[in-house]
Formats: sequence, structure tokens, C-alpha cells
Amino acid sequence: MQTNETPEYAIETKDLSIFYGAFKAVSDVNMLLEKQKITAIIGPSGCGKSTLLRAFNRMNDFVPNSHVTGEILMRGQNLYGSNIDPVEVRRSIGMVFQKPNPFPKSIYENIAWGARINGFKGNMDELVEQSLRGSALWEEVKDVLQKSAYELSGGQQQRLCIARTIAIQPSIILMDEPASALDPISTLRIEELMQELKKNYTIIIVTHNMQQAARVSDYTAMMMLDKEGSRSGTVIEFSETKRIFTNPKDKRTEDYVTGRFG
Amino acid sequence: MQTNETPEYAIETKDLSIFYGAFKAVSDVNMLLEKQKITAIIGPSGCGKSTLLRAFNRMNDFVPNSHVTGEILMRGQNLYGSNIDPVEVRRSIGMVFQKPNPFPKSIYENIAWGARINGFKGNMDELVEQSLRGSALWEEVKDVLQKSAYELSGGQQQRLCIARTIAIQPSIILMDEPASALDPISTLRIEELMQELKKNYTIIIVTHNMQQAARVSDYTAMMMLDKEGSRSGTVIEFSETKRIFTNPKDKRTEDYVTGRFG
Amino acid sequence: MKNTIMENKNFRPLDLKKKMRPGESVIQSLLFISGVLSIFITVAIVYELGKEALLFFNNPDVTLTKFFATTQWQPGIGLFGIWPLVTATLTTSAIAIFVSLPLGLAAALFLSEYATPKARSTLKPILEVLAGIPTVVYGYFALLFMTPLLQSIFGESVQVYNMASAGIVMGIMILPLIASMSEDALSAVPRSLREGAYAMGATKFETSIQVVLPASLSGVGAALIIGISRAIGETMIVAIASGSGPNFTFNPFKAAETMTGHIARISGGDLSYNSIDYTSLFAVALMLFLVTLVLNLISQVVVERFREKYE
Amino acid sequence: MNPTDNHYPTGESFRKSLNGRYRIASIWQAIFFSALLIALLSLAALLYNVVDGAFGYVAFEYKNDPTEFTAKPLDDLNKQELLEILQTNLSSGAYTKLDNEKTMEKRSKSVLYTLVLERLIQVDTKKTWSMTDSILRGNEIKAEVAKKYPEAKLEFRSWLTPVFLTTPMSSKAEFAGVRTAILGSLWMVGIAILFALPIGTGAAIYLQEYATKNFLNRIIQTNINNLAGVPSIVYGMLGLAIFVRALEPFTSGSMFGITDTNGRTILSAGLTMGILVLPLIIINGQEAIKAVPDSLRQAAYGIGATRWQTIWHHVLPNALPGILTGSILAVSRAIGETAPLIIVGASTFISLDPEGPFSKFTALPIQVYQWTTRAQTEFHAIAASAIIVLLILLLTLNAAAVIIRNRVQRKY
Amino acid sequence: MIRKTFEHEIQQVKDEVLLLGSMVEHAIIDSVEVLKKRDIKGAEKIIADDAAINKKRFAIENQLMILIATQQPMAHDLRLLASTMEIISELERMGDYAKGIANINIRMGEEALLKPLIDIPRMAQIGADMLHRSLTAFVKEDVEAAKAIPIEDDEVDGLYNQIYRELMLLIIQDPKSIERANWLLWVAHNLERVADRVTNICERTIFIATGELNEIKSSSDEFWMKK
Amino acid sequence: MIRKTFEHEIQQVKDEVLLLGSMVEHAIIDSVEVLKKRDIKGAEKIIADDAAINKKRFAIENQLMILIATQQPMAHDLRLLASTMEIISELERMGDYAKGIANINIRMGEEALLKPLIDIPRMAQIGADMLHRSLTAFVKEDVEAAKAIPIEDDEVDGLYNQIYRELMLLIIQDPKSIERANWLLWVAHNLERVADRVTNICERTIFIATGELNEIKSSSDEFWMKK
Ligand SMILES: Nc1ncnc2c1ncn2[C@@H]1O[C@H](COP(=O)(O)OP(=O)(O)OP(=O)(O)O)[C@@H](O)[C@H]1O
Ligand SMILES: Nc1ncnc2c1ncn2[C@@H]1O[C@H](COP(=O)(O)OP(=O)(O)OP(=O)(O)O)[C@@H](O)[C@H]1O
Ligand SMILES: [Mg+2]
Ligand SMILES: [Mg+2]
Ligand SMILES: O=P([O-])([O-])[O-]
Repeated sequence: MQTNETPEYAIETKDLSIFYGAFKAVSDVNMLLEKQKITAIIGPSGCGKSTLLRAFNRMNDFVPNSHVTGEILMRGQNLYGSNIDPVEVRRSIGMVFQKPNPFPKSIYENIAWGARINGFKGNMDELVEQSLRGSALWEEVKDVLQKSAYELSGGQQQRLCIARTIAIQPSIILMDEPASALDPISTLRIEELMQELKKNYTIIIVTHNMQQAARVSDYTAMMMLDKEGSRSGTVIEFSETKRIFTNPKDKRTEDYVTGRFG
Repeated sequence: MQTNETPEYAIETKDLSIFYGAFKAVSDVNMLLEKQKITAIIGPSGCGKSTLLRAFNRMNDFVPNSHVTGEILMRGQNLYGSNIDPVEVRRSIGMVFQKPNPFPKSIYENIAWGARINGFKGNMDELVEQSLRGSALWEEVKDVLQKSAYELSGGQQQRLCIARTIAIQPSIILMDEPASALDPISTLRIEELMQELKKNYTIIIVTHNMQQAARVSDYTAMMMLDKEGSRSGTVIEFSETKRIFTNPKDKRTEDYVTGRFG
Repeated sequence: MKNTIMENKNFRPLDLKKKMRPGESVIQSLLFISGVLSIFITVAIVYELGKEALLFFNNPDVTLTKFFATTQWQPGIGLFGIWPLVTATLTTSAIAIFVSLPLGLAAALFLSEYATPKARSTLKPILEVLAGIPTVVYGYFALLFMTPLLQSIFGESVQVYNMASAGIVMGIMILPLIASMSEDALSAVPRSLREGAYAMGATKFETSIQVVLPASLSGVGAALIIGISRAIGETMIVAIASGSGPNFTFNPFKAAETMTGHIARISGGDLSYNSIDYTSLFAVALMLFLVTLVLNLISQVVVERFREKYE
Repeated sequence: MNPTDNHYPTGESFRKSLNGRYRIASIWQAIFFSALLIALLSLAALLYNVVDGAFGYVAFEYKNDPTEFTAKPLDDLNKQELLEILQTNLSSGAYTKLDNEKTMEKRSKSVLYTLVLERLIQVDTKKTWSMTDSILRGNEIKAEVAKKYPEAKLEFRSWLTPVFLTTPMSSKAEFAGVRTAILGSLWMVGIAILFALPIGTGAAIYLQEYATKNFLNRIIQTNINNLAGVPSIVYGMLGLAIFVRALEPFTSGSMFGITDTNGRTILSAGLTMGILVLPLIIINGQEAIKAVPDSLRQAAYGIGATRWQTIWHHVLPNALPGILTGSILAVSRAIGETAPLIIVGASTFISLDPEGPFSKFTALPIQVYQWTTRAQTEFHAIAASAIIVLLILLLTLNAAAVIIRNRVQRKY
Repeated sequence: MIRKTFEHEIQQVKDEVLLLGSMVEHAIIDSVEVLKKRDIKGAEKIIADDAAINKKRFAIENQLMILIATQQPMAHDLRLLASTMEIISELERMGDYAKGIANINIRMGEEALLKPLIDIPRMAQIGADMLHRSLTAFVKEDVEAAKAIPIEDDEVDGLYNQIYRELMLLIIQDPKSIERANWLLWVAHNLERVADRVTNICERTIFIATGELNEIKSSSDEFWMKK
Repeated sequence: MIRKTFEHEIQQVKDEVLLLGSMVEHAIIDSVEVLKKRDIKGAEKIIADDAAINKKRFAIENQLMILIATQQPMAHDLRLLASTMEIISELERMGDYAKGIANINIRMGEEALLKPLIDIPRMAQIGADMLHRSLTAFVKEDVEAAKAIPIEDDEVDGLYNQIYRELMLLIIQDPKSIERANWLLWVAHNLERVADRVTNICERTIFIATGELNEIKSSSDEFWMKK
């Protein structure tokens, strides 16, 4: 940030390591995530992608004995600082999960609840409409807002979950394999939506699907167990998606993206 | 079969319709499946792919009230003929499922069990080894044959299930999304294996992954609900895989394979 | 309409600072206290039973040798051999398990593997009704149905109060428990496993016995242990049907008092709190508690193992 | 591998072996089915046995002829006439005593009718028969009665009558009712559930939502699971030691100025029962809370909800049907439980309605136990009637639980 | 529309192809124009612009590669992307022809044209026009147009043959003019090749639309075989 | 090896490319050979064989398209497949040059060669050789070789210039020979283009191996600019 030409960063990690008890699941991650860009995290199963993602909004707090070292900085504040409220962190860094998980309430309530507990004072109808429009779901549900969210299809449910997240106006949205439980068509829809959302939000997505990462993201972080025998994952290459997929620097990245890993 | 130039068919369906109670899930399927080829069944969710596949080895018998009309012919015999024993059908038409489902027994027993109940008289150790070699698992497990199958990874479990199936020497192997629960690398491994197996078996595979269908199969059957409003699925296009993926005849197939369906 | 969502103007300024949430902590403390109460109950049980039992064992007349090495139990007149109570408990429990285990397991197999979903959904609740019938009713049944029945079959050798009828009825009482728990264990075996077996040309029977049952064995084992524990702790059936008065015998057609039956009978009357009879009851109860505790712990470990397998 | 080196039986020989496999299978299927049948038959036998006992012929004699008191047939008398008969024929002391227990005018006609029979005419039951006997051997019975008890009347009666439900205890089987027992049971269950439900639910929430995997919490969990398996009689001992004895000033009500009872009160029984069902409620509650998918919690946390907000708005509402079902099951357990009450000291002969937590009491299963263990067959008959009452009560509760459970079948 | 982004990117590629096409068109027309004027500066500019054409072609190629690899195109999409790859390579080569003409211009130095240019600008005009329409047909996937355009190649071939004969005559008349005649012959040759390549673009367009790949007319029929 | 089938298919494609390459090589050498002998039958065979070359090229192209669409190639694989697409199109065109030479042969009819062929077969030889080695470099992804081969193009250009001057001289000596001279000039021109295209193949090989795409030497530097 020395010059005003450097891009603005939404989040920055400094020597971030994440532990489950004594087990270091993720080690020494240093990343600068640009604002209003989509950053994909890819890597083989168990390399700590979800762990890293969940560290960003302190969802890992719910795992007993987990802790982090290093820093995650957002506008200069360390999210793991002692004076930081994790509830507030989660409010400003929303999360969308692998399996759609709407509340067993009406479509309307699904969105309104989060806003309400976060002290929203404005016009709720408007907020609901805007959130649904923002997640490209409004046209499909505007006449059935009182229907249970469970009556929606999987893909629609996932978009509802996105609507619910943007309703509380976070600045960053985390997505952990948001389309892996969906059929190909719904997957494409979610990908479309991400392109829309990126205009206003910073998005970090974990995905197993390399084509998906290549399609949707601007930057890609390649994670892998840091060395043979070790069980800690780390980011081994982080750069523009184009570069990762056409001409990666790291041999392991190359092997992984070309499907020759393992 | 008029001339000796027509390929040999492993299985043939004639006006096959499959019902769940009064609901016709699959209607009027006519297909000729070539021997020692891989035939993929693709189509949107709920169009009856699994239903059709499971009709081939009478797994649908376990669904109360399900029945079929029309015929499935294998070497001239109708698999649903009154004198046909479903147990025998299942012995000669093996099946591999979406989620690996090894028995909670040792690796060795997983393979030996099926052989034993089917009256295998030969050298069991040899059979186990051959089956494991056939499913490209032998090298990985040969020293731990007595370990529980549950200690294998998902991909290995799936290969064990394939080994177990080929151990009873069926002539056809059905696979219902055999790799959809696996990571990309294990998926590639299973695909490789299918290419090997095809030398000796006729394979029918259901898959959601169009690239996979295109990669592995020789023929592709495209299924879809037969018309707007109806809920019966049927095969709308059945031809060489190359053709389906480069220049399909049916507009709906084109829309589906290019991801523009729905 | 201008979409302010998409413009992302936060309705509350971003402030990650910690907030005070006193309500949360108060509630958490209350809930914690509720949780810890159960510990107090156990402590109370051990303490109370232990305290009185200690009084009993501290009685100069009572020695451990007498307690474990003699076979007559009449604390009131200085006979402290626990064995008659124990053998009666063992006999009735053994009969109960002998009746309920094979029947329960077979019924469970039928329900989970053979019955249509519809049949299962009516039969299982009926079994559960059977399990929900108060044991005192089983006592009535044992005394007024099973005993006459046994007498009509085996003749005079069957006493009016006898362990056989109590044991058999106890078996009937435990049967639904074992059937139901085993059925749960059997149905918890994923469908995919059955399909895997069928797809290899196995018959239904081969699938049930050789694949499903072994896969659920620990669940069935847990059911068995719970059944034993229930049989040992069961009071009313034995109190009504098995007879009063300790009797050192393994003959099921004879009357004999179990540990539970003894406690119920003695404490039913107006018992003076500091008599040897009173404290002896606590000694018996403590034994009962310890035995069932061990059994429960074992079954928990078994169940835990079983759970892990499919999760 | 080469699929042609075939060691499997094929064709006819395979079919033959298959037939063998099928034969074994069907034999075993028959065995499995018989097991289930035996279970169902046992249930049927039990129910039959109970019903069988609650109806049937009774041979009885009147000690005093009804005509000594009234000219009209007894059945035609109205309430006022019955009252007069009692007033004139009972000793004044006895009458006042009855009146003090409950004002005579306020008693129902059927109660007065029973009093007339009990106190004045004084029925003497000679022999009772089961329902089956009565139906199948009606004539033999008549002949037997005519021969053995020439004085006696023979009547086919139901021991389960509205009067049976509404009259209090009596030392005579013919006049005994379960009113006090039902009220006692209700009081006791009420106290038990008031005690156990909030604590149990709280504990369940704590264990599922707050407890981290530390030593203390593991102990609590194991401990609760164990408590669920502790024999009920041990709870009785605990209740005896703690509530009846140690906390006597509280449970007897002497702390509150009530003097005429000891610690063997409804309160003691209720609390004992509460402790007994507590683990049941906790475990059921935990299951219900566990059934709420984690994804729902994550969803709530993910949009900035606090822990309690998540529990209160999402976990509890979705677990509520399960918790309710659990409590109903706990109630049925408490209603049927006998042994702890015996230990805690339910009185077996109470003819007065319980008036509050500090009353002495009896309960339905206690009555059943009492009457079953009596030698006279007429007591067995009223035991059977009490069992029917008990079973109907339980069946209703179970049905309620099933309905609740079905109404909210998994939505996730 | 489900694959909005993809559709959008395809549209963008098509736009880029059109842009590349118009760069090439201008290069062709201009190269003959500046030759007519013997404008060396202009010729140098065309050579410089060709670098831009090459660059654009590589950029599009790159974009296409990424699309193919990431969007998992199938059927029509696959044909479109694969064919576009071919088409931009054709365009780049057409640009090379224009550059070749500009090079000749420079090479001619101070020497005047052997004859006034009449048919050659016409060839350039027709070629550029065919190119333009072939790209329009490509973008619209207009099979009819794509089938019609290659027929016009005959006119270009006719012009070329005419120029060839004319120049041969001039050489025979004045053998010293052979170098200057050959220069013009090269120019005509290049322009003739332009039209041939348009034929390839049309072939591809038909393939995209129908899935049938038939050579309309062999592009390898070198000029001397025409007519 | 996890992607055995894929690797295998890539290998197969490479083999096919080599086969195509050798067909083209032979076509080039043979076309000059039969010209030397003025063997019209031979020329006709070369033209017929060119159809086979075209066919093979389309077959490979098709195979590539399917591989790209189904195997989800990334990074090196993607570069390889996309570049192979280019390479086979280069090869096909080289085949066209051979066909062009055969056509000239036929066109020449009964007329004898203007001069005995010495440099032209040499050009063909060098070109075919360069082609051969460039494809070996491609298959092995041998960057060093791919960088070295294009330098040899200078020799071809030298030969071409030499032939050009020679023929100019002959025309000036005997203006009537102009048509026959021009024929040979076209032949030389075609052979010169062969070498240029080899350069493109080498560029692609370097790209496949390194991911860097740099024009080694503009293939559009038409012959007249050489040296
Ligand atoms: N709650 C937990 N407690 C202990 N270890 C955990 C926990 N969650 C994950 N791990 C371990 O941390 C490592 C990283 O797990 P993580 O779920 O982040 O991997 P991932 O890259 O997201 O894998 P996948 O692609 O399968 O989702 C793994 O070794 C895993 O076993
Ligand atoms: N056991 C069943 N009873 C009744 N209907 C069923 C049953 N199984 C499937 N169906 C219905 O039959 C239709 C076809 O189902 P099927 O599972 O064959 O689809 P599918 O193409 O395999 O879908 P997917 O891709 O989601 O696996 C669906 O409408 C489904 O709801
Ligand atoms: Mg993960
Ligand atoms: Mg399916
Ligand atoms: O580019 P060409 O040499 O084939 O015209």
C-alpha cells in the first residue's frame, strides 16, 4: 500500500498456521487477497483447504482445541486479536457451505432472520427483495416468499443461502465447495452468480473442480501437504488463475492441475 | 444378427418401461448394447438413469411395487421372463455402486465371500489375487489382505468393490456413478480401470459428468423426461459417444451436453 | 429500484470489537448446572448406598467371609450369606436372556430384513408397546398366567411362586427391548451394503446372516448386555412371581427371592431405619448398582464402537 | 484376469445349488417369523389374561337382606332415598365420620349406593370366575353355585366400572376403587416432570451445544448414560435415603407447618421419580438436539448469530417435538414404575384424595401390586381392572408421542 | 440463459475475431493503395501494423485455449472454439500477404510501377470484401452465405489469370522489365491467396453450424490450376 | 501413472503427427524427384496422396478436439494439444506445397526442364530434413533442437536466392523461357516456404515445453526480404 497503484486487499494472512490440538493442519500461509476478486483455493483432499477457509471467519472456533498462530488482517485488524468478537467477524465475513443449508423457515424468514438478529432497522421487505435479486433468485420465488425454503430445489436453496448471506452485507463471502452437491446445471448457475457478486464482494472459494476454479476465479491458491511425510498443508503457489492453469511455476501444481498427482 | 458383420450385443431392450407403482419412471427404451464396449447413460437428475441401470440386473426387484413391461434380452433370454431367477441374473450382471460399499470384512473376505456363495470351487487365493490385479489394487494391498476393507481409502474401496464384482465373473458390469463420491485423482484411476476392464467385460455406466462419459465410453445413451409435463424418462438419443459430444442429432442432447439445459 | 445490497453499504459500521453479552453467560451457567446435577445424583447414590452398606459391613456380626461364603440370608437373625439372593437373580436373569435373546434377534431379523416397510411400521410400535407396559403388569401376568401354565405342563413340581415363570415373563419383557435395539442396529447397516451383496447374487438369507448381521454385531451385543442389566435390576416381576424368602437353589421351579425382590419385600413393610435389616438392604442395593454399572459401561463402549463404523 | 477359466457351477448345476440355498433361506425365514409371532402372542396373552380377569361370574351373598332397609328394589332408589337409608341405619358415629371425610350430600349416587351395599347389606363374595370360564362353563358354574352356595346369587359382572374409577380404596374388593391411586399417580408424575423436564432439557442443551470434549463433560455424559441403566429400585433406595429421611423436614412439609405426615409423601415420590426419569429426558433431549443438523447451526453462526441465538431460534424449535416425545415417554415410565414407590413408601391403603405434595399417597401400580399379591381371587379381578386403567392411560400417552413424532417427521 | 458468462465470452471472442478481420481487411486494401501511390512510409506502417495483427491473433488464441480448457465445451461450442482457432490463423496469414505486398512496395524502391494498377486494386477490393462477408457469415453462423462466398473466388482467379497473361506479355515485350513484372505478379499472387483463405473460413463456418466438415474447394489448388 | 489412457492417447496423437509428417516429407522429396524425372504419373500420385494427407490432418484435428473437450487438459497438456492443432495445419500446408510442385510438373506437360535440377532437390532435401528433425524435437519436446533448426532456414533462403538469380539470368538471356523459368521459380518458392513453416513448428515446440511463445523469426518475412 505504499503507492496508490497497488490493488486494495480485502484480507491478508501473515505466517498463518492452524492447529487441531497438536496437529498442524495448515502451516505458514502468507497471502494477499485482492478486493472484488474471486480467489480460488484448490488442492488435493485433506490438504487443509476448508480449514484455511474456515479460519477466515473463525468458524474453526467451534472445533474444540483448534487454534491459530500468525495473523489474519482485515483493514489492519487481526481477526484473531484478543479484543475481536468472533460473532462480529462472522457478520462481516459471510459463508456459504458445501451443502445448501437453509433454515426450516419460509424463504422470506430465511433472509429476514439474519438481518434481524444483526440489528437491521430498515425496510425488511426491501432487504429481502434486494438480497434475492442479488442472488438471482427473485424472479423464481417472488410469488412464493412464504413457502418453506425446503420446497426449493438444491440449486435454488444454495442461491437462497447466498441471498441470506448478502442480506447481512458482509464484505467478504467464503464458499466451501458451494456447488459440489449440485447438478451440472445448477453449478453453472452458481458460477454465473459469483461473477455477478464479484462486482461488490470479495469472494474466496474452495473447490475440487479445477475447471471450475479456472472458470470463475481471478487468483488461485494451490495448497498441498508441504512435504512428503508431513501432514501439514500449505499454499505452494498463489498467482493469477490464468498462470496457474496454463503455465504454473511449481511442478506439483502442474502435476495436480493436469491430473497427474498422487 | 442377420449378417456376421453386425457386432455382438451383450444386452438388448425392447420397449422397456419401468414403473414404480403406477408411476412410469422410464418409458419405451429400445437399445442394443454392444459387447466389450462401455456404454454411458447420461441425462439430467431424475430422468431415470439409475432406474434403467438397476433394471438390468433386477435390483429394482427390491423396490416394492416396481415392475417392468417390455423385455431385456441377454443371449436371447428375457431377464424378466417367468423362468428366470433374479439371483442368477445378478450373478452374471455385476454392479458397482455410487458410494463404495465394501463389506465390513477383510479385504480377502470381501472378494472370497461372493465367490463362495456362488459355489466357487477353484483356488480361492488365486481368485482373490487375480481379481485384485484385475482391478489394479493388488500392488497396494497384497501385504494387508487381512486388514478390514474399511481401512482403505475411498478410491481403493471402490476398486475393491470392482474386484469383488469381477471375482464372480459376470459378463456385464453396471456402474452407477461409480466415481461421483471420489476425488478427481481416484476418479481418473477408476476411469483407467474401466478401460482395462472393457477388454473382457461389457460395461454400462451412469454418470452425471459429461466429460467422464465422453472420456470413457464408446456409446452414449442420452435420457430425458420424454416430454414437457410428463415425468417419464426415456432414451432420446443413443449413438456413438463421439457423435453425441461433437454433433448430436437431438437439440435437447445438444443443450444438455453444452450445459444450456434447464 | 436501486439495489443497495449490491452496493454493499453496511447497515452497521464494521466494528470487530468485542461486545458484552451478559445474557449469554448467565444462560450458559444455568445450563452447566443442569448438566452437573447428574453427577450429584450419582455421587448421592454411591454415597447413600455406600454409607448404609458400610454400616452394615461395620456391624460386628457381619464378615466378608460370611457374606460371600455362606448360603443363608436372614440378616434379622444373623445369617448374612448373600448367595441365595445372587443365585436367584442369576437364575431368573439367565432364563430371561435365554428366552429373549434368540427370539428378540430372530424377530429383529424378520422385521428389518423381511417385513415390508408397511408391516414393519405397524409391528415395531406394537413391540414398543410391549416394552412400555409397566413391569408390575408383567408380574400379574407371571403369577396368574405363566405359573398356572407351567403348572399345567410340568405338574406339581412347579411351586406357586417360582423362578421359571418370573424368568420367562422377564424374558418376554426384555424381548421387545432386544428386538428393538437389534432392529435398530440391523437397520443402521447401510442399504448400500445389502445392495452390494444382492448384486453379487446373494439370496436374502445369505445377505442377512452373512453380511448384515455381522456388520451389526456390536449393536446386537449392546442390546444383549442392556438386556442382562435390565433382567438383573428388574424388581416387580420377581417380587410378585418368584417368591419371598431367600432360597439357595438353581431349580427354576422352586421359589427363591432375588436381590431386587428382597429389597422390595423388606422395605415395603415399616422398617426401622437403624436396624440391620435396613442397612443390609443398602448392601444388596450397592451390589446391584455396581453390577449394572459395569454392564452399562461395557455396553456403552460396544455401542460407541458400533457408531464409529458407519459415521 | 481371464474370465474363461471358470470354476463356478453353471447352468443346471448352478440352478440346483441355488434351489438348495433357497430352501435353507425359507426355513430360516419361517423361524424368524415365528419369533416375531411369539412376541406378539405373548402380548396378546398378556392382554387376554388381564381382560380375562376383569370380567366374569361372581357368586355372592348378602349378609343382610336389602328388604330390611327398603321395599323398593335397590337399583331403583334415587340419591335422596339412599342418603336417608344411610342416615337411618348407620350408627351416628359412623355416619359423622363419613360425613367428615366428605359431605354426604356432595357424594354421587353411585358412591352412596356402594356405601349402602358395603356398610348395610354387606356383600360377601363367595367365589369369582374368569371371563373365559364364565362364558365357556356358564352352566357348570351355575350348577356349582347352586350346590355349594345355595344362598348365593350369581352375577356376571365387570369389575371395571365407572364406580371403580371414582371410589377410593376399600378393604373389600367389591367396593374398592382407584380414585385415590389415579390422583396419586397424577400428582407424583406432575411433580416428577416439573422437576425433570427443565433440568433435563437444560442438561441436554448443555451437553450438545456447549460442552467441549473435556474430562468433566465426558464424565457427565458417561454418567448420564449409566444413570439411565441403573435399576429403578436403586433410585427407590436413593429416594428413601435422601428425600424420605435426609430431607424429611422439607418433604414431609414440616418446614411449612404441616405436622401429620412423615417423609413418605407425594413430594418424595415425585422427586424420586423425577430423578429416575431425568437421564431418560436428557438422553432423549440430546437425541432430539443431535437430530438438528449441524448445517443449520453453521448457517446461523455463519451469518453472525451468537450461540444462544442459534440455540433459541433454530436448535430448540427444531428439537422441540423430539423433546416433547421424550418427556411423554418419561411420563409413561414414571406412571408405570412401581419398585421405587414401594421403597419410598407409598401407602397401600389410602382412602383419602391427596390434597397436595405433602400428602400420603398411593399410586396405580402400587394398587396393582398390592391386589395381585393378595390371595383372594376377587382382588385379582380388581388388580386386572386397575391394570386395564393403567394400560389405557399409557396407551393414550404413547399414542400422543407417536402422533407428535409423526407430525414432525424429519424435514431436513 | 444459464451460461451467460460463457456466452458472453464467446461473443467477445467473436468480436475480437471481427476486429482482427477488419485489421486484416484494412491491411489488404491499404497495402495495394500505398503501392498504387508508391508510398513507402505507408508501406512501413502496414508492416508495423502486421505486428499488431500477429499479437492480436495470439491473444485470441490464448483466450480460446483458456475457454476450451475451462468451459468444457461440447458439441457446437467445441466446434466453434476449435474452428475459431483455425480461422484466426487464416486471418493472420492474410495479414502476412498484406505485409508481403508492403514489402514488395519497399523493395521496389525508386522504380516506378510497370503498369498502372487497375485489376490489382480490384482483386484487393474483392478479396477484402469476401473476407468481410465471410466473417459476418461466421459470426452469424450463416451457412447459406458461407456456401455462396467461395464461388466468388472464381472472379479473383479470373483477374489473376488476366494479370498473369498481361505481365507475361509485358516481359516478352521488354525482358528487362522482368523484375518489375515479377513484383506485380507476387502482389497478384498474394491477393489470390487471400481469396483462397476466405474459402477456408467459410468451410469452417459451415462446420460450426452443421458439424459437417467438407472442403468446398481445395485451397491447395494453386493458382496455376485455376480455370 | 494415473492418466494412462490420456498419456497413451497423447502418444498416439504424437505418433499420428509423426506419420503425417513423414507423409509430407515424402511428398516434398518425391514431388521434386518426379519433377526431375518429368514423371507425370508420379506427379499424379503425389496429388492423390495429398488427399490422404488432408484426410489424416482432419482426423488428427478431430482427435485433438475430442481430447481437449473431454480430458480437461491444463497447463502443459493444454499447450501440447492446442499447439499440435497448429502443427498439423502447418503440415497440411506443406503437403500443399508438394502438391503444388506436382501440379507444376503436370502443367509443364511435354516441355523439358529449363535447366537440370541441382539446387532445387537440395532445397527439398534440406526442407524435408528440417521438417523431420523439427517433428522429432516436437515429440521429444527438445527445446535446444527446436531453437537450432530454424537457423538452417538461412541455407534454404540462400539456395532460393541463388536459384532466383540464376533463373532471372536465364530469362534475360531467353525471354521465351520465361514460363519455364517461372515454373521453376514457383517450385523453389514452395520449397522455401516449407522451411519457413518448419520454423513455426519449432516455435510451437518451444511453447509446449516452456509456456513461452516467441516468434523465432517471422514466417511472414517473405523470401524477397531474406538476407
Ligand atoms: N475437526 C477436526 N479435528 C481434527 N482434525 C481435523 C478436523 N477437521 C479437519 N481435520 C484435519 O485437517 C486436515 C485438513 O482438513 P480439511 O478439511 O481442511 O481438508 P480439505 O482440504 O478441505 O479436504 P477436502 O478436500 O476433503 O474437503 C486433514 O488432515 C483433516 O483430517
Ligand atoms: N424407489 C422409488 N420409488 C418411487 N419412485 C422412485 C423410486 N426411485 C426413483 N423414483 C423416481 O423415479 C424417477 C427416476 O429416478 P432415478 O433415480 O432413476 O433418476 P436418475 O436419473 O438416476 O437421477 P439422479 O441423476 O438424481 O440419480 C424419479 O422421478 C424418482 O423420483
Ligand atoms: Mg474441505
Ligand atoms: Mg441415479
Ligand atoms: O501461406 P502460403 O505460402 O501457403 O500462401
